[in-house]
Amino acid sequence: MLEMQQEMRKVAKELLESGEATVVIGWEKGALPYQTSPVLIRSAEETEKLVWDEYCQQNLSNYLIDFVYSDEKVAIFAKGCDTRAFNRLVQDKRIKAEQFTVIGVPCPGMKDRKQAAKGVADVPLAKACQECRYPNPVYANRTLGQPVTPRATAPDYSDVEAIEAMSADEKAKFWQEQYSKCIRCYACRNVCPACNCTNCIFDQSKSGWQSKDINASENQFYGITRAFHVAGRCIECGQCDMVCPSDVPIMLMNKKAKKDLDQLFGQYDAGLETESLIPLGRYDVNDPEEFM
Amino acid sequence: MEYAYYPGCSLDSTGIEFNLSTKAVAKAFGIQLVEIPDWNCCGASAAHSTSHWLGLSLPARNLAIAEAAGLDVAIPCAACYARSKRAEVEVCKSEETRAKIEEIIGRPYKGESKARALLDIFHRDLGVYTDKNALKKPLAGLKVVTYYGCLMVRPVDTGFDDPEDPISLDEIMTALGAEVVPWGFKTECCGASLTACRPEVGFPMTEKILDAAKKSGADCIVTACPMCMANLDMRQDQIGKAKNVHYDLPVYYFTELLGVALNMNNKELGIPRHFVPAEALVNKIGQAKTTEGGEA
Amino acid sequence: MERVGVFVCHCGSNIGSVVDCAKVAEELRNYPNVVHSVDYKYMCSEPGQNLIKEAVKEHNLNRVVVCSCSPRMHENTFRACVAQAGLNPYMFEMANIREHCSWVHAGHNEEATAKAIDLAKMAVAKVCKNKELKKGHSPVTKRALVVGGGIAGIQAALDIANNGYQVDILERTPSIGGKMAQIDKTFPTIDCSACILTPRMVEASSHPNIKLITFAELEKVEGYVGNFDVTIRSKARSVDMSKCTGCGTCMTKCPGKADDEFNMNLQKRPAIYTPFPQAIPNKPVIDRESCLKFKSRKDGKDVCGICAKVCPAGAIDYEQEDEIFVEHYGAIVMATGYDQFDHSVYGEYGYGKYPDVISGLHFERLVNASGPTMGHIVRPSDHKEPKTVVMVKCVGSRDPEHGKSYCSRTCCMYSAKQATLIRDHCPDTKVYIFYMDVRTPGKGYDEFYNRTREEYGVEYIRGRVSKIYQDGEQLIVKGEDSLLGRPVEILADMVILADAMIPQNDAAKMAQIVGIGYDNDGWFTEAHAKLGPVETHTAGIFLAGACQGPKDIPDTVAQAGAAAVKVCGLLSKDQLETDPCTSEIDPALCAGCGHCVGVCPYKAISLETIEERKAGKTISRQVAKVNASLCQGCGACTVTCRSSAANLNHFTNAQILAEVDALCQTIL
Amino acid sequence: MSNNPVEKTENFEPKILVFACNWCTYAGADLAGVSRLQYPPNVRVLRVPCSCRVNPQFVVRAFQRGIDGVLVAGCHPGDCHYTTGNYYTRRRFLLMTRMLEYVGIDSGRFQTRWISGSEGPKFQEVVTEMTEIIRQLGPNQKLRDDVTIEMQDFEEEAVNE
Amino acid sequence: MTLQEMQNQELRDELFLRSQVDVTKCYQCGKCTAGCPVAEHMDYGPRQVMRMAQMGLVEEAMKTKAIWLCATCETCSTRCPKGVEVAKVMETLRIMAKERGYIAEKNIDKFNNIYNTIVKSLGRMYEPGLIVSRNVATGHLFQDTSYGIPYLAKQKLNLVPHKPKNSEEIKSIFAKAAAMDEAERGNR
Repeated sequence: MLEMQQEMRKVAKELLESGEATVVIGWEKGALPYQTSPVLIRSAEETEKLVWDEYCQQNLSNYLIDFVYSDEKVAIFAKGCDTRAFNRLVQDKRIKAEQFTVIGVPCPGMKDRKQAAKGVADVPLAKACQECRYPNPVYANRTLGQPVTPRATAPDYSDVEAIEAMSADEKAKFWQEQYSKCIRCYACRNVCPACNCTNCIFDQSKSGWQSKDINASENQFYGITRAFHVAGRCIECGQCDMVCPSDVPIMLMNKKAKKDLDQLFGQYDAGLETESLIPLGRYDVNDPEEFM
Repeated sequence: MEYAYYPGCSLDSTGIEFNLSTKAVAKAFGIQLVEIPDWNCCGASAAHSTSHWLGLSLPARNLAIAEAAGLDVAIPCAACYARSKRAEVEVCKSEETRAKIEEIIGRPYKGESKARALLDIFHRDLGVYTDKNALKKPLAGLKVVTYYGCLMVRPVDTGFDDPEDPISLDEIMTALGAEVVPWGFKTECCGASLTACRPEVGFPMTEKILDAAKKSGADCIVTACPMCMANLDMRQDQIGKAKNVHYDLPVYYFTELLGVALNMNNKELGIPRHFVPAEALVNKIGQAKTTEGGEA
Repeated sequence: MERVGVFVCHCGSNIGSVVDCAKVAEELRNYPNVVHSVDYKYMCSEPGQNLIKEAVKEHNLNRVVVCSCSPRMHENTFRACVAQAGLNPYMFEMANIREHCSWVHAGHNEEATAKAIDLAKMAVAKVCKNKELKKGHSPVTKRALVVGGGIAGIQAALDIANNGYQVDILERTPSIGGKMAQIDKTFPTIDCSACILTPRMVEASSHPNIKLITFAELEKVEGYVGNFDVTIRSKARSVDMSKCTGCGTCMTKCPGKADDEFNMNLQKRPAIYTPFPQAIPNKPVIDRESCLKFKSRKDGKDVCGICAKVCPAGAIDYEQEDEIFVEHYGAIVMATGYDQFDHSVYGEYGYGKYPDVISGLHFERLVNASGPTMGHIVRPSDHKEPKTVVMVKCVGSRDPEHGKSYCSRTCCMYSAKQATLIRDHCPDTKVYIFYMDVRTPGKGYDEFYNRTREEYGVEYIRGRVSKIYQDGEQLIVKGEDSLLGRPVEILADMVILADAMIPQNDAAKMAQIVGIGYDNDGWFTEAHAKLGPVETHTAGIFLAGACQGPKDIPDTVAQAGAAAVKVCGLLSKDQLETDPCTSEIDPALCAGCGHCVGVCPYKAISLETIEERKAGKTISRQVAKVNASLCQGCGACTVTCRSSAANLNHFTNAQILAEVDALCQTIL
Repeated sequence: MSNNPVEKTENFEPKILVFACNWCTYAGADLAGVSRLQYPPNVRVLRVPCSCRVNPQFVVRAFQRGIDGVLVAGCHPGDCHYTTGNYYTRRRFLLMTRMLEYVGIDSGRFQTRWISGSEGPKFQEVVTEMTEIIRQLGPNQKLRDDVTIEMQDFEEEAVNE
Repeated sequence: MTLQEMQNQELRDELFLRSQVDVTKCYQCGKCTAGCPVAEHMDYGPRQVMRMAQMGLVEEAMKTKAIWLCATCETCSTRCPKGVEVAKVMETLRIMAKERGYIAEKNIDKFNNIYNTIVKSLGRMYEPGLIVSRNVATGHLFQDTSYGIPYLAKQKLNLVPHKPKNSEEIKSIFAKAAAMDEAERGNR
């Protein structure tokens, strides 16, 4: 990884010195060993701040939204999931691909920083990374290093299936328990590349969609609605799980939606390209018919 | 190709030619027929007339035995086929029916072993008509009417061929080199179930078929049903005499004509056992061909 | 401040005998925002409506709820009433306590009353969120398109043209005329079909307001009522219409041969042809499938070309190509007609293989003086006059297992007509008709049927035919005389099957192109079975003739006239009011993702660039915008829109949520 | 338990919300009325122009507020007044039905059905059947904003086990 | 007697339950009778039997000869425009009639009985036994016996009956099936 880190610093420096970029988005080390956070590098000297370690999980693409109306020339480092997020934003017309320089970085998988924070000795990979099928950039202007072999070839739905196997009452209890922990901080939404609306309905107090009450019912309305909104659009980066302060298993909802959509309407992995319509934005007259 | 073989009662006695020719021809084409051990009568046509459950259970037992052996069942007799197919279809249609039948026969039967008409097997599985080379003695010059009888292709949901204008037998005959003469009685009922108890009803039905066959100009009738055979062959003379007509219409099982085309000997196929003399017509076939060949 | 008036209708005893209307009114009186609540015998009556108008004044109401019948029945009535009272007509809601309550819960008065209260509360909750809406306006293109040039299309076009409007007839075959041109005589008057049709064809072709677009296909319909953009493909005729004089020399010299569709394939026609002698336009087309020149071109050769050589006008143009153009219309009449059921699905009738088992339309050509046999009734097989003819009715009709479940309506009469024609032409020929029922509802129809039996000696046998088979040169028809209760067999020389009327085989596709509904059989669906028989659910598109369901000529002509009146009514307006219940997108909320653009069936949503101040800078960004004239108000976009920027007027998120909440509030 | 508003009662009568499209199902329900086809008085019809107007969030909201069952009904696919609306409905609710069951809504409480304007008898049949299913299931307790006791019940049971 | 008095709803229900055929769908077109090979010998054609069933005159239908003469060729079921399985109704009526002792065609019934008896005891058909027993039972002593000698000569009749290995199994099938029928009848 150190080698890659050197390469990244070198590339960033070149870009900034040549004027090809005026700002480079990457990661820098935080206060604690398991903290690595996004950083904006604007000068060649600063490039030494850039790091590439096993805690660079945070998805950087969302930061591009802030530069849409800026004159700055932006370059961004992007893992597989960052590039899927990039495509997600392009497809949702939040950014234009040609405005940015994407430097792809094949990703060996990032560690679970929540586990690390708990002081676990042998920190495992983050769940999303364990199940990652696209560690290599799916879109990039240039890619550093050699592609890595994906850790998984097929989605792992064992966790979803475990819930599906429960009785209705057990399911209700499980989710009520989970969502009663939710404090509606919206961190999951803020970090999500699919949740890229300029005005989220949960910020529209007058829309009537939801009260400000924080209880399991209202929180679940939020959870189900968000799962529905990102259904077929989620790029499976797992950021939501990672940022949730209450450990609500948010991906467990998102994965359920993906599993069902794939099963019902054919497999569709979001963010691999930007042309095809999202599953809920199209139909097929021969879709499964269960409602006769 | 391997099938469980259900000859049925007729093929043990009055329909012995069907049995002989089936076995001979099957062997020649490499079809293995494993006779169902200790098979029982399918009950046609009395059982289903008396009891709904008996009508389904008797054939189900045979199917269950075949299912245990993992085989589909080849059934030459149209009546046996119709009853067996009915049992299979009913079992597949309803869990409840299946449970009841399994209880009655005391064996599991999931409907996995399928009742297959021998005609269908020869037509579809074997595709005999595509293999012209196998024919040692094509039936050139033989004019036949194909008679499927009423039970073979009905009702639609169980059938393998068109219920109004079936073609499987026609295609086999055409492939054998025979000329299939069109007529309107392919699937008309010959009244076999009535000739025994109500001859005054059954005989006219048979008579109509014989009349039509004669009128069509065919040399003979080809069938796949031992009941039809018994009726059209055995009673032909009696019916003819009553109205002073000499029909002279040999009736063959399609398996017999297959055997003839393979140049098997008549005795092996059972042809000398017919009531209406049937040897002369098939003997002529070969000779005609040789003569033609000689002239050329 | 919302001031709602609630009016509960008894509808005589229709509602009142089950729902305690007084209690509903009383219960609602205490509901938030309700300032006035009464019950009355007949709200839709004039005194009932006056009650609303007076209450609006007296109680200063700004919103009205009527609890009565289905809004599909009286919503417009009450909207007009509310408007007369000085309110915006959209400040009104209806609670359906008749069709959805009293009529379906007879005897459960208590529960029905509770339900009526719920429904009323939902309506009040909704009406409180209603906004004043104004109908929009759109211009009208004063020109109509009639799709299909049969008698329905010709009649509709003539009626529209005679009222002073421009109208185009689009016909896919080389000539107008349709099925009626193929028919010999018409029942019950035995008029010569061609004699009454061809003058209308000529009138249509020479009318200054009518333009014929023949040998052309409808490709695409865009736009909306008053403003349709129709894409038409004019197929290559290979004959220059401006040069051709219609002399017909080419047709006599053409060596190409094809089945003559007009004569039901009973004879051959040349590859360059007009479908029939009185065709309009009477200028031929080349059928490229059977033309020797075009066929040889496929093999890289280029032979024949006789027609070009013999044409005195030099009109033959082998290089012509299909032409695609767009025309603008204010209204469209669909008059695409029907097709004949193919009886070859019936194995018991010989799978269409017996040459002497023919269809009714075949017979029309056989008996027609300008048909292939010069009007001599002969059997197709050996051209001998049949001595016994059997006719079978309901072939494909009333047969849900093998054909169509409906009655084709015309067969009883045309079979009777054909029977009399046979008896007229061949007095020695016996005619038997197998029927299940004789259905003759029409002026002079039953009398005609009785004459067929009594004066013409045609023998009717009640029963469906089970089998027809060839017996030598003849046919045996097996049926039951169910009135005698015994099976019968008839030795026939010819059998005529009265094949069902079925929709054109591409009717469903056509319906999808123009955006109208069709039923399970493929007939186009009218807006209302009784009260909107020529309208469709798509404004500006009307139906005429058999494309809507089996019909005889008089009914077809009547419906064509009705459709024409609707068209004229529409075209007489300079502007159309548009329904304000359309979608609207709040640009402030819209993120411009464009997913709504893809789901809109009317292409009513597009992305447009707006300028905005953001962080002290003027920026431009894209947002979705609805064209209210195109939007039909389905609401697909509202669900696609994650940020609820898209909302459907009169069915807003807030309105629906209010209804849901109002209903659930009554749960303990 | 005393403040639990949805204790199962002997004579439980469910309340069911029906989202009906204006052109087919609403008309079908009208036809049921005109034909005097009787069905249980448990359903309340909410008229929407097209089934594709029904936001799945409405359904969740109804369950939150204590509804016992929700039916979304529209034209048969292919017959949509707006040509394509119900194809989207079908996609959305194929997913949403599964999601709702995933969070514990009992199977059968939420249904989507196609009922045309001519299918008055079908409307009757569907709502009768649905009422019966939900009557068997008892009052809905899932997702409700006024029910919080349920969880303790489970925990108590868990302890008892 | 009025029509109402003749109509029997219970029997109508039993017929439906056991045949699973909805006879109300029949619209009396007569295509069944028209195609029936035996119709001309029947006292009532299949259409008329269907009408009886439809009108609840099941008792009368059970007394017809038609239900016995039906050869179960299923031509009627195949061609019925309304998808009514006429042959199944005939068969069910025949079973119901026998249970109630309505035997309009004694010889056919006797034949069936003998047939079933032979199958019950031997597991298979024994044709000489069938012919002889039938002739004895029907009083036509020499019917078809003229075929016996040629049959034997052609080695087409097996004079030695089949010896079943599991005769108890077949007997049990007969017993259980009969019980099952009885249970259905008892359901009324």
